[in-house]
Amino acid sequence: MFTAVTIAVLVAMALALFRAYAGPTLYDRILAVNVFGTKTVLLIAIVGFLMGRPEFLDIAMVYALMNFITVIGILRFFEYSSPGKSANSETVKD
Amino acid sequence: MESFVHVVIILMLVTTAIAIVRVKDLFAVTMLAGIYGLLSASFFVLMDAHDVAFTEAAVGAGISTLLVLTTLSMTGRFEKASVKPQADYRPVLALVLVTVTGALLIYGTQDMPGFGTADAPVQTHVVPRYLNDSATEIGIPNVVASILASYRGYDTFGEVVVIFTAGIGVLAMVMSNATKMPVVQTALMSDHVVLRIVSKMLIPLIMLFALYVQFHGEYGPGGGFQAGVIFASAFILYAMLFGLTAARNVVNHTLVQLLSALGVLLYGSVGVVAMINGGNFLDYNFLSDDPVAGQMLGILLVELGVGITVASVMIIIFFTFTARSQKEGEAD
Amino acid sequence: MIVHLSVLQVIIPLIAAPICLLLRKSELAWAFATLVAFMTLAVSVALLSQVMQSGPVSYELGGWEAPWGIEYRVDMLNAPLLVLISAISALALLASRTSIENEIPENRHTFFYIAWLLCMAGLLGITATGDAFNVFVFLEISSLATYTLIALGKDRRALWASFQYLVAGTIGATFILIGIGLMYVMTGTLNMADLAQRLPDVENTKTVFTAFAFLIVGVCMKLALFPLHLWLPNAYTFAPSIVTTFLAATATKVAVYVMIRFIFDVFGFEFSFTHFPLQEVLLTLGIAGIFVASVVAIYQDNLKRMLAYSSVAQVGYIMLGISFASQTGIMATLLHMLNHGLMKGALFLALAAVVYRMGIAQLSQMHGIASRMPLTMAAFLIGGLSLIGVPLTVGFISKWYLVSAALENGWWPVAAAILLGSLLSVVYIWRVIEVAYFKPVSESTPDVKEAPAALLIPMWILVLANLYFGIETSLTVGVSQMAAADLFGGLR
Amino acid sequence: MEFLGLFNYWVVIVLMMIGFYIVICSNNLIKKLIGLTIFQTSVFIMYISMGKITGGTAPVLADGITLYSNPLTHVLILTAIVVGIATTALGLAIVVRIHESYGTVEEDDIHAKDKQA
Amino acid sequence: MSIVATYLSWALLVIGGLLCISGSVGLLRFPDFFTRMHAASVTDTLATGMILAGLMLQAPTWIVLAKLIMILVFVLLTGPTAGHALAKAALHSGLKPLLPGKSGVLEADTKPSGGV
Repeated sequence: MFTAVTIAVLVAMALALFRAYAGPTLYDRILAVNVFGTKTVLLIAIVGFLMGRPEFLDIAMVYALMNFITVIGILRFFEYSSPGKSANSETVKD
Repeated sequence: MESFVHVVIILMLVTTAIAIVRVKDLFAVTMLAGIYGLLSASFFVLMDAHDVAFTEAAVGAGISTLLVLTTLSMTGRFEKASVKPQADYRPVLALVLVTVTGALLIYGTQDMPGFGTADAPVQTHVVPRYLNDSATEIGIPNVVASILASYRGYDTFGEVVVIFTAGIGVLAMVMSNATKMPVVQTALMSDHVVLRIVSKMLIPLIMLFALYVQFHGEYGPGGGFQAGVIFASAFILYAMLFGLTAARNVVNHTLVQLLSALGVLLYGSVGVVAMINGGNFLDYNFLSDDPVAGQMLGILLVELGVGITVASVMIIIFFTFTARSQKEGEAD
Repeated sequence: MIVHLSVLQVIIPLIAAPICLLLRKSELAWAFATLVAFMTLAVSVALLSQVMQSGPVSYELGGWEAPWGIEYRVDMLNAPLLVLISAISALALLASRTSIENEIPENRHTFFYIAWLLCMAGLLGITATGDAFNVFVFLEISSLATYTLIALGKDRRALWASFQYLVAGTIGATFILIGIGLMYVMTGTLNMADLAQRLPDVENTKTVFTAFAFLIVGVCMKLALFPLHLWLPNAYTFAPSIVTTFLAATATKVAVYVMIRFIFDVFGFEFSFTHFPLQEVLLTLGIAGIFVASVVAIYQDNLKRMLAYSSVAQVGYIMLGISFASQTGIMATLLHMLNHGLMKGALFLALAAVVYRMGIAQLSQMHGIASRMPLTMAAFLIGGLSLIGVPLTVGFISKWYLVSAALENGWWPVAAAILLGSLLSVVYIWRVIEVAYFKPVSESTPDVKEAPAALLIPMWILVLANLYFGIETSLTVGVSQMAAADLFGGLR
Repeated sequence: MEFLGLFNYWVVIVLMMIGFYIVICSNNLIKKLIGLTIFQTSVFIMYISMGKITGGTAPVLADGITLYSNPLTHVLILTAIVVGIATTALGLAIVVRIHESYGTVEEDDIHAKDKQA
Repeated sequence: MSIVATYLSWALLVIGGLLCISGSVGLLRFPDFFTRMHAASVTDTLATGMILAGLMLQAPTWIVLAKLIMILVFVLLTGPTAGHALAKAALHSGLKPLLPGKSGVLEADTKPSGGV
């Protein structure tokens, strides 16, 4: 059963990865990174059970934390730099 | 099942890496690099390397992404699209070089002991002592922590010094010449009310978590380095939401610098005290009458030293970068 | 305390660095750093004499015995190098306060001294350790500190040079890391002595072959062997002059030491020269390096860059010595490492004095400078003669042994190449002498005074060392001979 | 298992080489540094996979478990990760300064400006 | 562990897994940022909650349970917050959601002005 969930999470990760690669806007990428991070938290939690040593869930905590901080960081720097130089125009990616 | 996850993660790593090569938008590259960090951390969990996964998640996916982003906010977001014709030889040259190196490595893997075999030299020489005797010699269950802080404690001392060196380097290069901070800055994310409230709730939790990681390192994954990064991330979060000036009011710049030095000194002085008590450098057995108690004490102290230095250097690096980017923003 | 000498050597500067940060004031930091450097020098001299009297010293860090813990191991091979590093560092630090006055902004001086101490500690640590992974850690300490020191240079090109070095150096270090990993996977140990014991069992495997290749390439990146030298000229040219003095005299030597240690001690002579075409590779690259770099040096106007290329050429000589694969050859290499440290130290210090007074080191601005700065240029002259290999200087001694090692192997063309390389160095040194001594003072020559005593004293100490060890050779030659014998004594 | 082992190492080598390729080939200094990070991280992955035992578990001692993966590689890589982030931070600091004094972070632009000077 | 708890746990895990996939499919297939965001963040929070709850029912020790609860709390706090901040930032930057136009076809109400 853990297997099924693991596969589901992995599939979700792969899809998010594609979204992060494809964009097209910056916010899509940020969203994808965020989703990817949450899924990683889940993956770590499940893999802990799968491998029979679920007591190391602290790592999942760190993932969740870092995920949040990264998203805030991206937003923060993007908002800050957007009125500035080259960061304002998104060329639609080919 | 484990092998399946293993293969999938590895394939995702490759995909991410290839995507990084292809994408020109450096913000996207940074985010993909963050994903790469998360993926490799998941891989480390799968390989039973929880401590490493912990660190990689905090560093690869967290801190280094933030640092690159700060730099990008100063240098601009896009890689120059067109490569001049005369530079065209470079991809070919690089490809040749990379192929040769890779081929040599693949040649080298042929005689390596099979993946996961229990009778490989790596598992039969040196390591058994750590696994069998560390419980009696050091007295803590996390073998990684006992090797890190005691058996190979000197490497870790070097590691702390490396971090300290990086802090010094960043200060020496990027520190603004003016001692006073740039004038009042607009509170940057003032319109994100929800964000600010939630973060205010989170920051104490994060600090508590950092303390837990710091002092729980002997029993599970964690330790000074991870705790330091998490602790610093609380301050970084604060600085991002409430502005650098506010954050500087909480942690004074001079104080952080002193702390970064004190962490190294704490580590070093544990070693020197051991020397004065008649042992070798960093021989914790001499810290107390009972060797195991001495080891426990030594590990506690050096981990604390690591934590202090790492946290303060991370704060230094991040704050220095941010201050520089704001100064530059004004100059425009 | 006597048993702790080998570790004190490294931890004194290592612990002094954060203390410097606590001192904050740059004068205090300088005084303290210099004091520490001289203490380190004293320790390393004591260590050398201890090694000479009672053989190799081993020190178990943390009290854990060798393959489980980290071991410091000082023998005849690295003890003299430790003395060289701490001596050059102490002398250069003495001169540094004056020298960086004009080159580094005032508020960065404290960081400069801290980075210096860290760099020195890193180099000492690489040299003293007996653990392969510990080499990597201290390599990174010294490298990170070096990048910082170089980036502090006045010119903006210093930043670019530092970045190039950072990329090259990190690639090199990562290659070393790969090499160490592959060795580890085959043997299960990281201790050098233990590796040396366990590697022969697996020496026929492709993995060990690859490990060796990666280690050598990684180290060659660090020591700037000919085609991998591209980072070096810029780094030496644009770094603050006193930093160049220190780096040119020590940093590449430490990398050479690591190479010798791995070739002869860890992998063993047999493996290195029979399973691996090391001899051919080093011989070719060494000779190519000597000629290419010397010729390029002739065309440089900036003297720092000229000497930087000369350093690349000297690395070529050092590699030649290794490629002879004989006891005399390795002895010549060791001797040349020490001697080259002395002469490059003196030469770059003289240039530091020139830069201090003139702000630049362009040859075209130096017409008749010898009449304005006689002592400095005299030092440069003697250092240059030593570089060429004129009798009564240290350069002669090492070239002599190098040539005789070549002849011992019956390699006439190589011996001729060494002499030809020396002729090339005559050319580029002569250019300087001609301009400085025989050209009349022109109006483009800035009106400068002799360098201050703070620069002259360390400079002349090094110059006199060049002469002293060129005449009274028993110490250096004896030490190198013993070290070479040790390396070959371990032969299976 | 043998297939997985070779597959694992080979793919890790591919990863390393992608990182290495980015370092050499990229014109943008920040991307170079990111490539360096990928290169190093892949080496870490190689080390960690060397220490894995099939059926082993994390080296935190517990009752009833006898097979642990190699803790030494973990320690080494912990140190190496720290070294990696230190290098990245320092590299970025240099990039920031380069951007201030050259106005660009593209390698060939910097070369062009140096030639002018 | 009682049978009921086991079955409940499996059910939670399976539904969580399905939600995971459906959210990600939405992330991949939906036409613009805001719809993608909707798909991702709504299912994300629910899926995470369900999977973690499913795991909690199987937790062997109290400490594991406590950690899982901590993670859940953390994710529930940060996930929506990050999503909210993201949407707000996107909207402020001039990215406009696709709305049904006159023809009933989805189109941006103004041309993404400079966009992002």
